[in-house]
Amino acid sequence: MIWIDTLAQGLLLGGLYALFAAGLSLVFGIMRLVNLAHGDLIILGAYLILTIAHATGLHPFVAVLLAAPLMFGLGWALQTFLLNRVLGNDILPPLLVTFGLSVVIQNGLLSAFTADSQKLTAGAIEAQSMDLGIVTLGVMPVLTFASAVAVVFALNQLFYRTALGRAFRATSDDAVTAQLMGIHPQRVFAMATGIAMVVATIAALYLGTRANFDPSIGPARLLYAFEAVIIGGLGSLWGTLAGGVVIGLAQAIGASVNPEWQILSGHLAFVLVLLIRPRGLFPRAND
Amino acid sequence: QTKSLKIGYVSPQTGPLSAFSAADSFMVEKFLAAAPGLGLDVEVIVKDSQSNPNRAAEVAKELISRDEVNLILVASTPETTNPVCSIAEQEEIPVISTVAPWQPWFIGQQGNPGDPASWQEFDYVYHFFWGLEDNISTFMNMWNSVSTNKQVAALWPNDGDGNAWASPDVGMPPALAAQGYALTDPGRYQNLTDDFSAQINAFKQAGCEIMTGIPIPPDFTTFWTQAKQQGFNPKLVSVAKALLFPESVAALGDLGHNLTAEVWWSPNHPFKSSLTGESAADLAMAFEASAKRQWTMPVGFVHALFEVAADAIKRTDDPTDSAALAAAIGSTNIDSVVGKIQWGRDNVPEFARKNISKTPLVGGQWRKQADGSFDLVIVENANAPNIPLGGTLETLS
Amino acid sequence: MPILSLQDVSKSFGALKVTDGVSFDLEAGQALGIIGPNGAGKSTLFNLITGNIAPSAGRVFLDGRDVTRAPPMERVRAGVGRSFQIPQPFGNLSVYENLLVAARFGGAVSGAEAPGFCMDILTRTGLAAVAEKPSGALSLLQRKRLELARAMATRPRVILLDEIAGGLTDAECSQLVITIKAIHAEGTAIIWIEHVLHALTSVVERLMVLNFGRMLMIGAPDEVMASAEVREIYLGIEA
Amino acid sequence: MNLSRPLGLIAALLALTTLYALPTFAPRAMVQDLFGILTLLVLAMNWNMLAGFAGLVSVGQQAFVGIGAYAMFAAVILMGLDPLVGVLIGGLAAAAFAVPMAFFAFRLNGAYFAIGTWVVADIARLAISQWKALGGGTGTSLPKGTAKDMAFVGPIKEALGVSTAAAADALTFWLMLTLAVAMLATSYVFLRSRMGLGLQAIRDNENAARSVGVDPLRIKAAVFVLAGFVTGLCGALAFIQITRVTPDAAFSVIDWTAFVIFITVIGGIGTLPGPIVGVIVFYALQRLLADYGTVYLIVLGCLGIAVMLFARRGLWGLFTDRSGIDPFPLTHRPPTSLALRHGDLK
Amino acid sequence: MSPLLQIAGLTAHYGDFQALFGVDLTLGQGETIAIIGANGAGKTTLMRAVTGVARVTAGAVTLAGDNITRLSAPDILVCGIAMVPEGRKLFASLTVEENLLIGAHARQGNGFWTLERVQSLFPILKERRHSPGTALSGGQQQMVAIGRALMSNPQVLLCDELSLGLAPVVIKEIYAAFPQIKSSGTSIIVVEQDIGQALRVADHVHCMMEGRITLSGRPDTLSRDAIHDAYFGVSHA
Ligand SMILES: Nc1ncnc2c1ncn2[C@@H]1O[C@H](COP(=O)(O)OP(=O)(O)OP(=O)(O)O)[C@@H](O)[C@H]1O
Ligand SMILES: Nc1ncnc2c1ncn2[C@@H]1O[C@H](COP(=O)(O)OP(=O)(O)OP(=O)(O)O)[C@@H](O)[C@H]1O
Ligand SMILES: [Mg+2]
Ligand SMILES: [Mg+2]
Repeated sequence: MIWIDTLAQGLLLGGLYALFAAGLSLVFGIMRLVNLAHGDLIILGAYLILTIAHATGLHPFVAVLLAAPLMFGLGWALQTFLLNRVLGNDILPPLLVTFGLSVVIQNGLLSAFTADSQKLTAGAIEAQSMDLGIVTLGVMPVLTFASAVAVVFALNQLFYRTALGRAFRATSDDAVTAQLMGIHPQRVFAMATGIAMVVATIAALYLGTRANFDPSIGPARLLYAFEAVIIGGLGSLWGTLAGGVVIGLAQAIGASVNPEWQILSGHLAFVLVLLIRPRGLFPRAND
Repeated sequence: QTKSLKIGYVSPQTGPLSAFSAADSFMVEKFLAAAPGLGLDVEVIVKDSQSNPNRAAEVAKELISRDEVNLILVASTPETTNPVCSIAEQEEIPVISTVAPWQPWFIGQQGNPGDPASWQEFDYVYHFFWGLEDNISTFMNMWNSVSTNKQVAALWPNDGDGNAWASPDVGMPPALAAQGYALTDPGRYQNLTDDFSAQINAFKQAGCEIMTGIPIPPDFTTFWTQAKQQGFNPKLVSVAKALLFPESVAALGDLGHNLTAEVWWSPNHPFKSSLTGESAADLAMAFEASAKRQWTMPVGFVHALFEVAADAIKRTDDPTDSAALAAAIGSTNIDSVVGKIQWGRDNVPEFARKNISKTPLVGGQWRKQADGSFDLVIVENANAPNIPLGGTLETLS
Repeated sequence: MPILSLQDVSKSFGALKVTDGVSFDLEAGQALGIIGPNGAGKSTLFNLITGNIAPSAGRVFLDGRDVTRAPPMERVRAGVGRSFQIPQPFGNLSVYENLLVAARFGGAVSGAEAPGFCMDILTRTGLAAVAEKPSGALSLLQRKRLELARAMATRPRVILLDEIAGGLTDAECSQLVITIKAIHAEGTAIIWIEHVLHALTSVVERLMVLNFGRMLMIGAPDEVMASAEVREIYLGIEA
Repeated sequence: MNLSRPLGLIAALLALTTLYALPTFAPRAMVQDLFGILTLLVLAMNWNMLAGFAGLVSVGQQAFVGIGAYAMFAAVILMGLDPLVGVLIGGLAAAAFAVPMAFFAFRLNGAYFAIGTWVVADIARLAISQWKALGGGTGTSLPKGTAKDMAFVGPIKEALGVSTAAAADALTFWLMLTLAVAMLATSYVFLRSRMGLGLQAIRDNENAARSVGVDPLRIKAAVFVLAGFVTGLCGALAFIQITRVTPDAAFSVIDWTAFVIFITVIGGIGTLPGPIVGVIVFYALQRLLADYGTVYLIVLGCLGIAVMLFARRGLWGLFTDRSGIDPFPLTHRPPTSLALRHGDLK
Repeated sequence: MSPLLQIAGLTAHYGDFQALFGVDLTLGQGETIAIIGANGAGKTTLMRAVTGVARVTAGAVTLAGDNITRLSAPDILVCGIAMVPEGRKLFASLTVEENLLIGAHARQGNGFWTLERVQSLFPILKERRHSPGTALSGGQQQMVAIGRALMSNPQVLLCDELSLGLAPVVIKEIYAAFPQIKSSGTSIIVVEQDIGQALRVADHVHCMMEGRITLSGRPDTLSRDAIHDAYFGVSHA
């Protein structure tokens, strides 16, 4: 029954990757922005939660509620003052600016917090597990996966049930025509990045409780997150979740053959999916 | 008459390895303060490897050709020491190196690590630290003192340290086999892996009661929380590298209690500095006062680097003569704050004897204090009985 | 054997059928005019012939060879040159360089001959004076001329011209007609989409009317123009 | 105007001669510094060809550096060949790897292409990490004395009267300088060739380019494989100097791609001299600020951002726009413009 | 009384390329005017310049006395100018109903046009309200585009080539809605290549060529030949 366990763990891992990727997917889907600083922004979120938790003595799960609005503001400001100026047909300027941002955030955090490993401590829940008979699953990984599903569900509701979501989709379809509807694309983008940062804060919570983090660790999972977004298909949030799960499963299966194959398997799954479907699993019809 | 020369010092002051370098500036100042008394007119040029091996090689080249240093000191992890030593050996500049187990240092610098026949000695680079065999025997001494089923779980990454530990020739597998331990080694994983379920499954299948490995701190945290979640509860966990620094252990919270680790230096080590006469405890206290943080193991070794340097320079007539200085380093025999340092002793295999001097290693256990901080208690000293025990080994369950 | 032959070619964009079962043959050296209201699918038909878009059904033959799946560059080298209705110059390149690209790649003109060859075309199309100007800075009329010139530079055996006369003055239009007649006289087959009927009819031997992607009529210009149906559809004015 | 070109040519030749003569009179530190600069320059020129001229924004250049380096190490350690032969093998190995990489990545566009190349490079890193004969994840060093035994080192040592290490420095420096000059000259010639013209047409309008007979895929693939080859050569040569290789160091996206992108963009993407300007700025900054650790990187990050915000075509673009001087014109002038003027006179 | 919309000396560029050369135009309250002209004459550019989508390089646009030349496109919509863009430009990932609702995105306060009124103007839009906007036929899409523009309750409605690619019956059906739109108080500018249609709906016709207005007049006063000349830029041979 080991393989069931392998699949279950891979699935849960996919949840973590999807959580990393959800914010990226949102921003990528709406404005074709490849945010190379996403990983570092997640780490920034983790430090923010840590600082709040230390200062107030709050549990990280509570501290995240205070961190989220701050991160929203940061995302909004970033988009308004920086990223909006470089959006366009050319993918290079945003790529460069976000990479520059990544370097700045990493080194800024390094000067502020040193390179010491940090971790968010959530208490006893970290080691708790649920015995489901065939498999034993950690409470935190299950919570992570559930949060990923919840985030994707919530974002989907936002996308398909609200006026803001309508504006998101319209702007993403055709920003010029959206202006003719009285939509300010730049404001819409700022909202989107703000929301993406809230999602990043949630990702930070789970990353920070799962393993140690330090200022340099952000980019490590960025590639997996991008893979999840691309496998899922541009603009499809459920696709991103599926993409995360594909990577997670591939890694888990690869690892069960030999840990040497773990990360390689994730990459190979990505290449395989794109060879068969160059636009991902669930591409939008009109791209 | 005073001898004047330039010394380069390379260490990872920024980046992920920077925790190793917390004592750097403190020790450099100490050395510079002591130098005039020893008749030395030295300049120390400090270079940051940024935790990046390419950058380490670059700064080594800079030290040699721009700053024209006469001696290079280098510390902390094979990622820093090896590029610097490789270049210095090519350039024929003497190096004193430390804080990397000797196998990844020596074998890792060989062209073909897999072919012992091809290994060559070095003429200019000298390293002092302990080796895998010390770490292994320290760990096994701890394990032997507890009754277990002798099933050992191993978590070894695909990096310099992990490959050395896993080596069927010089690593842990033959030592385990010799003492009747059975090993479960699922294979080399990449650093910064997010999921260890495959390994945990294998360990559970084999019913391992002992867990060992040499992961980096974030990976151990991921592994150990997952192990707890998935019901893998070994009696003893002896992990190298990941548990060096109190911060990494503190990050584990309750899960950090009673984990065991190798201890290369502590304030309780009964050694004194040959440079300043301070005891290990004095040095640790001085560091804690100046840096406002808990002592760490590299503190003693960074200090010892300068002890060896000062001693070798003193014994060289013309320290700007590379070959003479290298020879003086090779004939070092001092009692330093990390123990005896002397190259060419028979506690190192023939092929590496010239370039390696071993320092003592003992075993320690992290104990969570009432205030949430962690203390490292020495619980095993069979290889170095002169280092006093601070308590007895406790099992996890 | 016809130089170009379409067999029952159709194209849909989603639910919209833009080209609907078009078939015709073009003999070497022949000139065919295409008219039809906006959105009738005229430009789309060109894209299907040149391979810029793939048909949903049907086949395209060049010299009897099935090129339905061949990419545009292969068809250019096989002798199909085209202009774009909305001019698509290589904006950062000069007018001369625009032609050079076409001559060297599409026309397989050698490096030594290319300069003279291109200048000759520029002179014939009245662009010699702006040869060194970046093509992005041209006026609309000049851009349209560049479209024609660039298509000529690929040394086509069939040249497809998409509304290159729109907005010309009388004199300019006559000049254009002379140029096109000259191309025709050299034995190049022509398909010309144009709203300026008198210009068109002075060149072509046959006229095709497209409406809603369907071929409404094909025949001698006089016959076609005489049809009341065509007049209504084409000008939208009940005659 | 008529004088400035030959004068420029003379100045360039003079500079080049000085550069080649450098190891005979300059201190080693300078030779090594210049080696580092030239390494980055070659990498930047290659990336500029891809991203600036062919529109291929690759984030996977470290794959070629790493494969070039590892192939060189394999040639030296496993086959006992001369490192210089190893460098050539490194280039060829990288070019060979570029073919399947292109096959995969060319199916992707824009951002997908960028991420796709990055993933492929990471696959190469992970695969090389499994190559036990070259140390796996531990990496390996060039055997002692490799530099000494390298072809030409002996004669150079004799001729210049310097140490073995300095002679090896001089040799690798000359090779890297030659690679850089060759790359610059080839880029110039290539961009002015038929293929280069096609490339610029593709960059302006791919659809129209196809319609005049340009095959974008073929030209781009040619550029990609060629850039892979030169990047591989450069990586192999660079690692002769570094002497030690690990998968993480050889396939470092930061060292071999990210900084290179910064350099190109700061200097001026899509311009021939851009990488040269960029590498000078980068190097100056590094010298000035390297000892400040984090500050240096923060400044570099901010500079990259600022260039993107305020000078899209980099410092060189800014210069040509302001001054109107462009010593490396890529334009083809019509032949008869002179003749026409003659005609006018008549 | 000053006109509702006044365009004076409007010039627009795409990069180096000048597309409009000092266009003057007025639209009175409740009036409908038509702009005709050949492909590439600059009709769409004029519409885009008025709505703030294209960059205006000189000249002024005033709406009810307010200068709106430099306002952003969304702000111009809020001022009361809505556009039915050339080619419909429906949002592909929005349903028919969402496409209509997004038209009211920036709407402040109430007005005549509501979702119900638009749906009763074009009943098919209610029937197909859950389909993706782009799954409709061309004519139906055009109805969505018109409805979407009306949802902002504009003072001025700009319609760019409503008849493009549509069958005559469908065109008739669409123009049949015009009286009701006019009666809601909206003034209209239609851009048409279908001259007959333009002449039928407009109070005033302007002919454009090469970025300039070359002919203006009431439909009944313009001769077919004059239009033809202006339209094609050549006289009958
Ligand atoms: N890529 C495309 N996707 C969707 N629809 C398209 C596409 N290209 C063209 N169409 C549609 O196909 C129809 C025919 O277009 P086409 O450009 O062929 O017409 P045309 O006869 O050339 O018109 P015009 O006289 O305006 O140039 C139009 O309704 C147009 O909107
Ligand atoms: N985005 C653009 N960039 C450059 N030139 C453009 C752009 N859009 C339009 N043009 C040019 O501006 C001129 C006017 O175009 P416009 O679309 O306004 O014409 P139009 O009268 O609406 O034509 P049509 O009947 O084809 O819709 C044309 O020459 C066109 O090629
Ligand atoms: Mg057309
Ligand atoms: Mg138009």
